[in-house]
Amino acid sequence: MKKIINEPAAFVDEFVEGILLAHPDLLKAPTADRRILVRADAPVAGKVGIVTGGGSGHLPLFKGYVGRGLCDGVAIGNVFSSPSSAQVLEATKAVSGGAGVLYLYGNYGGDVFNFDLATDMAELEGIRTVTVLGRDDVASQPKERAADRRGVAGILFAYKAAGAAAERGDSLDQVAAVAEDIIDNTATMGIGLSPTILPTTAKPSFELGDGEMEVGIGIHGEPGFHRGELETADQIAESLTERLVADLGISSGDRVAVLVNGMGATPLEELYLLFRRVHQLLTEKGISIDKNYVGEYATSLEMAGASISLLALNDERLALLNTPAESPFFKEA
Amino acid sequence: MKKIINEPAAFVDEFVEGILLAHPDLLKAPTADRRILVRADAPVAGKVGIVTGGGSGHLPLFKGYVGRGLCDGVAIGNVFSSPSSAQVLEATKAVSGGAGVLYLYGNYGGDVFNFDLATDMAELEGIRTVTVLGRDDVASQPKERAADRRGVAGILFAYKAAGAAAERGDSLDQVAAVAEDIIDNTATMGIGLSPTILPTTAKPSFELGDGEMEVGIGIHGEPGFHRGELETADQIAESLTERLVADLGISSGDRVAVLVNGMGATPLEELYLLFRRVHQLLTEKGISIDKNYVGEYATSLEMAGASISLLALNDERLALLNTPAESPFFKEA
Amino acid sequence: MNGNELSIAVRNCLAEFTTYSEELGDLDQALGDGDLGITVSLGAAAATEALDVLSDGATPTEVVLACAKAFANANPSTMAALVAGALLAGSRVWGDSPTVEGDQIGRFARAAAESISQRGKSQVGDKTILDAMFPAAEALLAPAAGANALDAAIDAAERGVVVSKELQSRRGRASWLQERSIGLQDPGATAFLRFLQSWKSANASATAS
Amino acid sequence: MNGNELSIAVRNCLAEFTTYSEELGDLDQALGDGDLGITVSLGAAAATEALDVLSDGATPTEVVLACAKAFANANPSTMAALVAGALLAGSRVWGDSPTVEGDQIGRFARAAAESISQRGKSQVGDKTILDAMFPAAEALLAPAAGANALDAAIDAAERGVVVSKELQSRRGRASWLQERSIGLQDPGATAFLRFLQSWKSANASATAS
Ligand SMILES: Nc1ncnc2c1ncn2[C@@H]1O[C@H](COP(=O)(O)OP(=O)(O)O)[C@@H](O)[C@H]1O
Ligand SMILES: Nc1ncnc2c1ncn2[C@@H]1O[C@H](COP(=O)(O)OP(=O)(O)O)[C@@H](O)[C@H]1O
Ligand SMILES: [Mg+2]
Ligand SMILES: [Mg+2]
Ligand SMILES: [Mg+2]
Ligand SMILES: [Mg+2]
Repeated sequence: MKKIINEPAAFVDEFVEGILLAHPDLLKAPTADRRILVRADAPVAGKVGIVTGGGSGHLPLFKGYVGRGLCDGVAIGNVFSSPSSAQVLEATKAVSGGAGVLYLYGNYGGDVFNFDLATDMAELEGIRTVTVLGRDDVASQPKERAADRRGVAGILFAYKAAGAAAERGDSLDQVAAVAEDIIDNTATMGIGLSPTILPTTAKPSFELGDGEMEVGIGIHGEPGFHRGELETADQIAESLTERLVADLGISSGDRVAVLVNGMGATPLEELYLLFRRVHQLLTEKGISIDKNYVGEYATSLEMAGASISLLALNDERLALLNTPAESPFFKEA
Repeated sequence: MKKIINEPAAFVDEFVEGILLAHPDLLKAPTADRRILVRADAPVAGKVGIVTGGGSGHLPLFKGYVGRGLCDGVAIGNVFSSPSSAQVLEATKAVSGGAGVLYLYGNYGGDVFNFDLATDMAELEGIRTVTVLGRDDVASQPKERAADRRGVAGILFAYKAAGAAAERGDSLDQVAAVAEDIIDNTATMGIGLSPTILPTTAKPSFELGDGEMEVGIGIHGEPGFHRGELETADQIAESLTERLVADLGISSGDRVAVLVNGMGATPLEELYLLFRRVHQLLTEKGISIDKNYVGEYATSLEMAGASISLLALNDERLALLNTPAESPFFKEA
Repeated sequence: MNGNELSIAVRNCLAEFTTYSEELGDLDQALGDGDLGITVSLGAAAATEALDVLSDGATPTEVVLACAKAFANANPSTMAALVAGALLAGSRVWGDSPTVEGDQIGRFARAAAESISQRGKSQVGDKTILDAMFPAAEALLAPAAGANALDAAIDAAERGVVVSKELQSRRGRASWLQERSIGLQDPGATAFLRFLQSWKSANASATAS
Repeated sequence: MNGNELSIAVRNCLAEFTTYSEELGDLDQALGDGDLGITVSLGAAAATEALDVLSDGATPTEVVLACAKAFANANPSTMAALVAGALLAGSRVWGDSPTVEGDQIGRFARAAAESISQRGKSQVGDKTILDAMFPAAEALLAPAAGANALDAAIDAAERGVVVSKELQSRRGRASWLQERSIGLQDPGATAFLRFLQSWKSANASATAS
């Protein structure tokens, strides 16, 4: 696989520099190493701050969700690898407006241990933090171990809702409760068609035969629970949707938000093919789609594949999703 | 290459159905074959209509630029192939609000001949049309034959500006003049790293060795003027930028809008690497970037590669770019 | 030939013509975007279908118009649009005439070529279908003494294809290749040659004049 | 061992340890995300650099803290964070002591393992680094009669690696593989074993007690 890059080791620093050059009105980097991005107006006095973070290579995740009505800051790791606790702490300080800080990120060991360390350090600085973990990938653990699931594209819903709650002035515990509520009601599953190549190692993240797909794949190319023949768009949409509907326990009369997410190399046209079938299936089941997102929201460099996320909606959740938000990568009017 | 599709022959109809299911509030399909999409509020009485169109496989081009402050309608061809004149005519009728219709699309023989036929047919229906062709790809013809260049990603600028002009109530000739002015001042060049595979033929659009890139490639995989070793992101940005700056004849004190466009499979991170270097180079030259777009705006299914477009700015052009616009795929607040 | 005879001859010819789809697609792959094979196969199928349901009493012009419409919409492309326009222009020469013979064929061909030249802003030497079409039309109108008109047209088209190979493309997708187009064979001109050859082999007796 | 001797021993050990990066990366590729090789090579390099500039008079605890900080930030990951925390916890056992000997090593190791267990909510049998670490710490504290403590620890760690191969992962990335993790060797536990082995071969004389 070929890449448009310079020195592999400089990859992250350079693209972050590019993001800053492109969006100086919306983002700023408070530390000299530029491994933290925060809203241009951070810290917002009296507002709960939201810090996210994780490995690079997933744009627009995570850096893309820093903005008004979304997260306030992000700590940026190397490709597919956690930011350090020192970086998380810096991000925490840079967004702290006096109302406490929510840590909202995906459930990955490296991130968890580093954010946990930052929690202790922030406390020493007098900043209270609460952690909520994205853990929407139903393929990663059975329902009984839902707390151990990894976090994937569905965290978008939590960013949007928690960001809206923070913006309207909710307290730290309230914002955390919103995020927790969203995550408890979100389920995602993905398929992969081709691997990703890390710039530094130049090795494929996994190997897959011609005509094969990996069902339940993670956004770092983690294996899923099944490897089999590539199915049609309709078949893929069907099996993922059935699984998500069962996991959420939703049925006729319920409402959902749908996210059809591309992993990087999959054309937008193909994502709309998936959405089409998801829409048909949910409609047949009497479940209405009150909000949808189709596009690239959480990628894995140049991996081909897609994921489908469902969020069970109620009035409150839908209202939070529909609140205005703006980052260089995400706009809700 | 693997695809998430159903019947290849149904590809276009199915993803258009997906788009309609996802965005019923913003788009509608006035004909039974759903090969035309128009703004949900079309026709807008008294406003100049703008119709675009072309082959499929380029999302968000062309369908993505139908909306408020953009185009009013699009005629949808099969993958990489023109819509028919009958479809263009239907789109024309559906968006005609009594002030005439601008045809704004890329300079490709198939499209030109079919839109030209539609012009004759529209005249019979009493609808006046004016045609402006996107022809921004500097690699396709030398400057002396600029009128014969093909149209690529840079048409985004013309959509945005002409859409804004139409929205503020300009006459057909004025809107056409705006589009023409933008296109005269836009230059694009692209590179390709991997081919695209047509769903119907399942053949690659071109072949490229390991470690090679095609410089000057078109958005259907048309060959460029040079095939060589894959360069670094910085080198690519340099050679494309130099060529574009020379073509536009801009220099210190001038202002531009920059579009760094991904062709489909190239990660957003890599596009920001390119933007970074473009920004450095233009800054060195004393040329300021007053507007930028970085992302996928005109793709070629799953082709890996990128293009860079420059638009020489003046106050009027910049104001038009900054006017609000909204489609399911493009928002300017 | 009356309309019904023409319709049968066209369908015979198209059945043969589609066997060249792959060759034409490959030529267009090298010089353009590779879709000419699809244009030809879908276009021929659509035209055949349209003729299948056309009434037996249709005039030659009606036969041609049915083909033009079907071909234009099957896979709209440069070739589809130019050929459809060319058929329209050619059929104007025939008007309502119930049968067509002799130099009506050559006049049709010349009008068709002129339509392409006008719509495509192209002429002989630009390395397009016209490099085969104009010489063939001339041969149909004034075949060398004793020669069969169709054979003369095929020879002329073939010479056009060969000569234009060494030219630089000046129209359409192929023109973007600039100097790199030299040495590659024009798919449109080749398509026209294959069409004539298909006509001959599929309708040997009917068209011998 | 005083701080300076410890610092030299650590650097000797790390130089050897990094030669296992590829093996560890490959094991992590099969069971996780393949980055353990990077964590080890960048982490060892960073720790070595940090020790190179540390003053000769540093205490053993200061040596360990310098390593912890460097390792944590070089390539932050599960292993980096857990190991850094473990080193911190272990060093608390040593306090300001200018030298460390005998069972201070074993007590360090046990405190380190307990820190990982607590932060990682994990225990022996979860198929993690702890499956090698806890038995090794016990062996260091109470080596079988007549056995060299380090050799005993290596043996214990090796048994832990082998036994845990047949277990299902219950923590970290590998746990997502569920049943598919059975039969694959844990990269973290292997890393710990390779660390002990590197210590032995790089510092044979210094550590024989
Ligand atoms: N302007 C023109 N005038 C005449 N013939 C043309 C012109 N442009 C292209 N052609 C012919 O069309 C052929 C390509 O047809 P087609 O594959 O349908 O084009 P495209 O794929 O670009 O729409 C060329 O080989 C050439 O013979
Ligand atoms: N919760 C945990 N407790 C103890 N050890 C763990 C835990 N999670 C993972 N590990 C260890 O970490 C190793 C993987 O480390 P690393 O590659 O850094 O993880 P990651 O890439 O997921 O951040 C595993 O082989 C295992 O030994
Ligand atoms: Mg990792
Ligand atoms: Mg074409
Ligand atoms: Mg073609
Ligand atoms: Mg790992």
